[in-house]
Amino acid sequence: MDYNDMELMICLASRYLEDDSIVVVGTGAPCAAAMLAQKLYSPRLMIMFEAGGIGPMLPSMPISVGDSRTFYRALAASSMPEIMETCQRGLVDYTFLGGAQIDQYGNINSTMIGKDYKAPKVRLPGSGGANDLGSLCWKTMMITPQDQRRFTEKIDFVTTPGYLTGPGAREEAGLPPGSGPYKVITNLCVIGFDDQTKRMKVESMHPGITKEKIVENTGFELLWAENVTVSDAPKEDELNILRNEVDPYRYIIGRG
Amino acid sequence: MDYNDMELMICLASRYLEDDSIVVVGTGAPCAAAMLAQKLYSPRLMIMFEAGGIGPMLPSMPISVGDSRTFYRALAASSMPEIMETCQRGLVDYTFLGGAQIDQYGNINSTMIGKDYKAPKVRLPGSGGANDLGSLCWKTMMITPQDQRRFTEKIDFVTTPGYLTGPGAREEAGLPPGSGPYKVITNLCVIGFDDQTKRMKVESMHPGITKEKIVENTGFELLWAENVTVSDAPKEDELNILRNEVDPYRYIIGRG
Amino acid sequence: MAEFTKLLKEKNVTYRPGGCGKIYTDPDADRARLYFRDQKPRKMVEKTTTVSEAVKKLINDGDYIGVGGFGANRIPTAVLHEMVRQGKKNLGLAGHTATHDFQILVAGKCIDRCDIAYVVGLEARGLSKIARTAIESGVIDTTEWTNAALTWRYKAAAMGLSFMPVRCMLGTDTQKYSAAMEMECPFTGIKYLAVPALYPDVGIIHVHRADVYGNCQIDGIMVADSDLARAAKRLIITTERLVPNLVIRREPTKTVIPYYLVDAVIEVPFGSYPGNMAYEYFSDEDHLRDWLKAENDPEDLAAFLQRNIYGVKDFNGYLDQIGGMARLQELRYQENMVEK
Amino acid sequence: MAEFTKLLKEKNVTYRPGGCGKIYTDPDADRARLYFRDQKPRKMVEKTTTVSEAVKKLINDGDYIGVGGFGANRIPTAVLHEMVRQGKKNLGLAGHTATHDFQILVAGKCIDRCDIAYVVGLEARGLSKIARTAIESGVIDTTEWTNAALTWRYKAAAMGLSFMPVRCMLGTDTQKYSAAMEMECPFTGIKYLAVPALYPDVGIIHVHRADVYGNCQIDGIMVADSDLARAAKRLIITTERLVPNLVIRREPTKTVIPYYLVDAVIEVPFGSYPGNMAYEYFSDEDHLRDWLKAENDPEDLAAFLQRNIYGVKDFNGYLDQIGGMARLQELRYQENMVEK
Repeated sequence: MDYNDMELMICLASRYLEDDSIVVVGTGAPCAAAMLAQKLYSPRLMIMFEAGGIGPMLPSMPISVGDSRTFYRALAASSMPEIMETCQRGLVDYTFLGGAQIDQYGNINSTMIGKDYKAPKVRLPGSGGANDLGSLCWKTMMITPQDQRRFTEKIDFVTTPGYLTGPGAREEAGLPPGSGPYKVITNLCVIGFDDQTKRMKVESMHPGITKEKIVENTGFELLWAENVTVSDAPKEDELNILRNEVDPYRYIIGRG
Repeated sequence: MDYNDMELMICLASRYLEDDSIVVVGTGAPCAAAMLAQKLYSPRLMIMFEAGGIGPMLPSMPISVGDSRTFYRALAASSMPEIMETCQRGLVDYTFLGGAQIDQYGNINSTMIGKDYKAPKVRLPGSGGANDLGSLCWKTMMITPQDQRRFTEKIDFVTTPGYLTGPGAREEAGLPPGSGPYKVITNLCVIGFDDQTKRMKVESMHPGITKEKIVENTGFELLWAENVTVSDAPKEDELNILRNEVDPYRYIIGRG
Repeated sequence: MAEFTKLLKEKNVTYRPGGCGKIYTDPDADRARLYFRDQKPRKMVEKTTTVSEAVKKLINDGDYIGVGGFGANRIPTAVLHEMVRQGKKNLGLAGHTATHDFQILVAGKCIDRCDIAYVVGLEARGLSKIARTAIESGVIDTTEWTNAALTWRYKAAAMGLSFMPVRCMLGTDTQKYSAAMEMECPFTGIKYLAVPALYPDVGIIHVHRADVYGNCQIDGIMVADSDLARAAKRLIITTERLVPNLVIRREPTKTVIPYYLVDAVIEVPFGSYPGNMAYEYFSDEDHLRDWLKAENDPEDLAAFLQRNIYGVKDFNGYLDQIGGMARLQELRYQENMVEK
Repeated sequence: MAEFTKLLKEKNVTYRPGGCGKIYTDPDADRARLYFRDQKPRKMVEKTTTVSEAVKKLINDGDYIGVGGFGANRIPTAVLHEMVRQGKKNLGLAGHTATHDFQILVAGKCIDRCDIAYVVGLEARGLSKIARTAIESGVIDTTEWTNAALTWRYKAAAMGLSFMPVRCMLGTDTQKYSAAMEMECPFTGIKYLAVPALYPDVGIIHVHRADVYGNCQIDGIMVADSDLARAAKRLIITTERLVPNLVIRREPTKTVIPYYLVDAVIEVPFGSYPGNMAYEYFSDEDHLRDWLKAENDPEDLAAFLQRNIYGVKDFNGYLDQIGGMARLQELRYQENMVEK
């Protein structure tokens, strides 16, 4: 069965959200992955939105993390401080982030392109809650297309902390011990982080993708797992549910 | 018209609560005074209770500052932090406190009698919210019988701050500038506080009460206003409303 | 604009102990995070059990307890009585206006330490003799706080912090016998007391409605229960009514305690008796007066406790003992101001 | 027990600037107290007025503004349009997910500084060209924060404090361009950033129901509005419906904004349009798309603004312009998932 990059990334991401865990997601691909996981793998996955929605019966893809779908028949319609404090208290297992640039330690830039903060070449959406979620949730996942521009040695602005400068740096900065980047899911491969060096380590390559292709689309040196496997391609039931139930209007997968 | 000490103190206290102000009260005499003020002088007096009740239509005297009467048809049924934070933010004009001992600076003891904290002669109810209200509300009023035992040079325990050791002491301690004791209403007189020394200053003596009587019932030296007046005795309408509407079962005025 | 940016400057400051009291619980936010990560139930599964099971499994001797409600209003009486029946020992307690709840636990000799703001009085009802004696005799070790200080200590924990700056207690003996630290604002230099976050081992809260997973809604004032529920490491909920999950989902704005904070939920009708439950029943002032009176004579008290706690199997047995539905209906009339 | 009491010890510490950003508002809690004492209306009197009067009287050029809701959800559009019509200038803005609200004020050239967390994007809808340009060109001065940092800055103010310790932003460029201070916990030594309390000059919030005095209730998520309402020096409320005071008193548990926080209240049906209003109407995605498209050409934008803002007398004129009740009813069907 055929699929595009976006469908591929969403299907793979959905498999990492274990049942009975709590995830805070934004709109777009992360929300699609969470909805797919809930329908297929983790029926009791607990979805939260940063504006206050807790455990909704999502009738469709929200357009905003604060629109009424995010608390439709929810367990609770709370507040932004409530969600952020739940993260700070250590109750949120996963979050999902995107960004314009990412480095080998999983630091993310979603603020600006350019060298001068006061005169950015391009101003991006900004942190919003990304820095908070990446600082306070236990495991941060990223969904992003992979290329030299995005996967770069030095990002222009560290909006959201990955492992910062390496082992111990998060703790040194005062960030909660034990938190940090977990997986990066791209259109080429699934990347984890090496326990010792906290650097990106390729775990599986997507069907038909070569090591060379991954290397030439990465602006820094990647580590490679002992035995790099081939990612399981999106399954028929994953694609059917994603296309027919999660994103029927192709808001997200249409971009793939 | 005849009246007892408690009725006298409640009637006098009620006259100090101006309309369109906010007061946090406890149960007992303070609540009775606020209810009387609302019915007679200050229909829009805004009554709050520390457990969360805001602007109730009090059907009767509450037994507890947290019972359901304190938010009966209220404007809001909030929380203890909400009330305390409203005080800390500077929105509450008046509070009413009692206590076992009080000194010339209006410091109040409601914690213990005795010299050793670890082995008190008598353990009293304690601060509850008294210290918070006396620290954070703008004007603190006290209703208390007056005698040598209660009005003493050195109180055993400073539960709630008056002017502490005198001018500037509250600010020095870090308490919000401009807050502090306002009036003390006893069974003998109405006492204010001297601007310069922050010490108690008698403003009016109740009908039939002599200066000598007040002096011999006070354990420290009182200041006296330029022209000490005679307090207006409780008026007939005050007593009627107090007895028939505010405290028909004489819970409070029965103790007078 | 510049005026305020000037506030951003390096300062050397000294943190000083503001009191000689004890810190009975660990304020460390990182250790709390690990506990919440590893021990808090994420599974939205049925958590209904019995009061005796919940007390057996979730409350250990030596634990530090936070009780919801306000003294004799919306208190989890069934759990408190069961703690006495099971003879729980050496418990710590957060005493922000703990009145009848404190009285019950003192009668059962369950407590040996207390963060104290208001515990020996029953407000307008008078003072508890046994509560006073327990503190005057030193049987219960105490550290002084205020109602605001304790509610803000809960809030610090609920926010995932290890402290909260506050403006109460300053300059008093209340501060002197507290366990606060003196500090100042990094921007304005305003003096504050830092109070340590309070993460109780167990929180016990009575609510109006909950589903079997522990999603809870409370009508009327919250007192400090929203923060207590978030601060507590383990949380026991008793509820007037268990309702279908869809009743909760119908009004999600009303949900104050989501299921993932809850370890056990038990339906206990009239569960706040003899306390007041807003919109349900008023407090039983006669019963509370009888209890206070019984405290004047050890034998009377022993008989009273035998009759109402030790001698009954469970909370329903207590309700039968105090006059059953006939009495409870009177209290409902009082609450709803129905003239009879 | 001792283990934690040991945390009470004297420490010399250094507060260090954690960023090079600006503090646009006064975090001083004492000055805020005096303002609230002297300026906040205690009188429970009718505060109904018109949007244009409220904007004229309560919003001055140079003021710092906090807008309720979340981007294009429950936003006070009528007030924002009127600010543009009246040509308010040099305003500061708290930008925790300000999307369409930011877009409107930028189109009106009202803003010259912004505490920024998320402002140039409209979430899934794409980016606002004029918002980007305003920041890239330096027309708007910015200081970096995050959504949590800004909501906690409101909370510090709402609590009557001058700062709040937080655990976000640490170690990043977001911190480096913020105006936070580095500090540590007086008990545990945990590193925190202290963020300055944010007391906006004016708060603007759209609610579901309010009475003429300003007692307000909101259905669904609060976002940061409970804290914003308490932090703001002046507060303008627009409401879908004005209701009798007794409707508020019937469910006091639902009241999030008591009257004494409010300076003006105006009934504005469909007041969040083109934003979403939970349980009332969904966002008008076509209209938001048209606006974004118009931004690609200055003339198109000028025409679009003329048509929808400058060329109409008031918000009802705007609603007529976009298709009136026929269109609004479609959005209500969408919100309530009524198939048509």
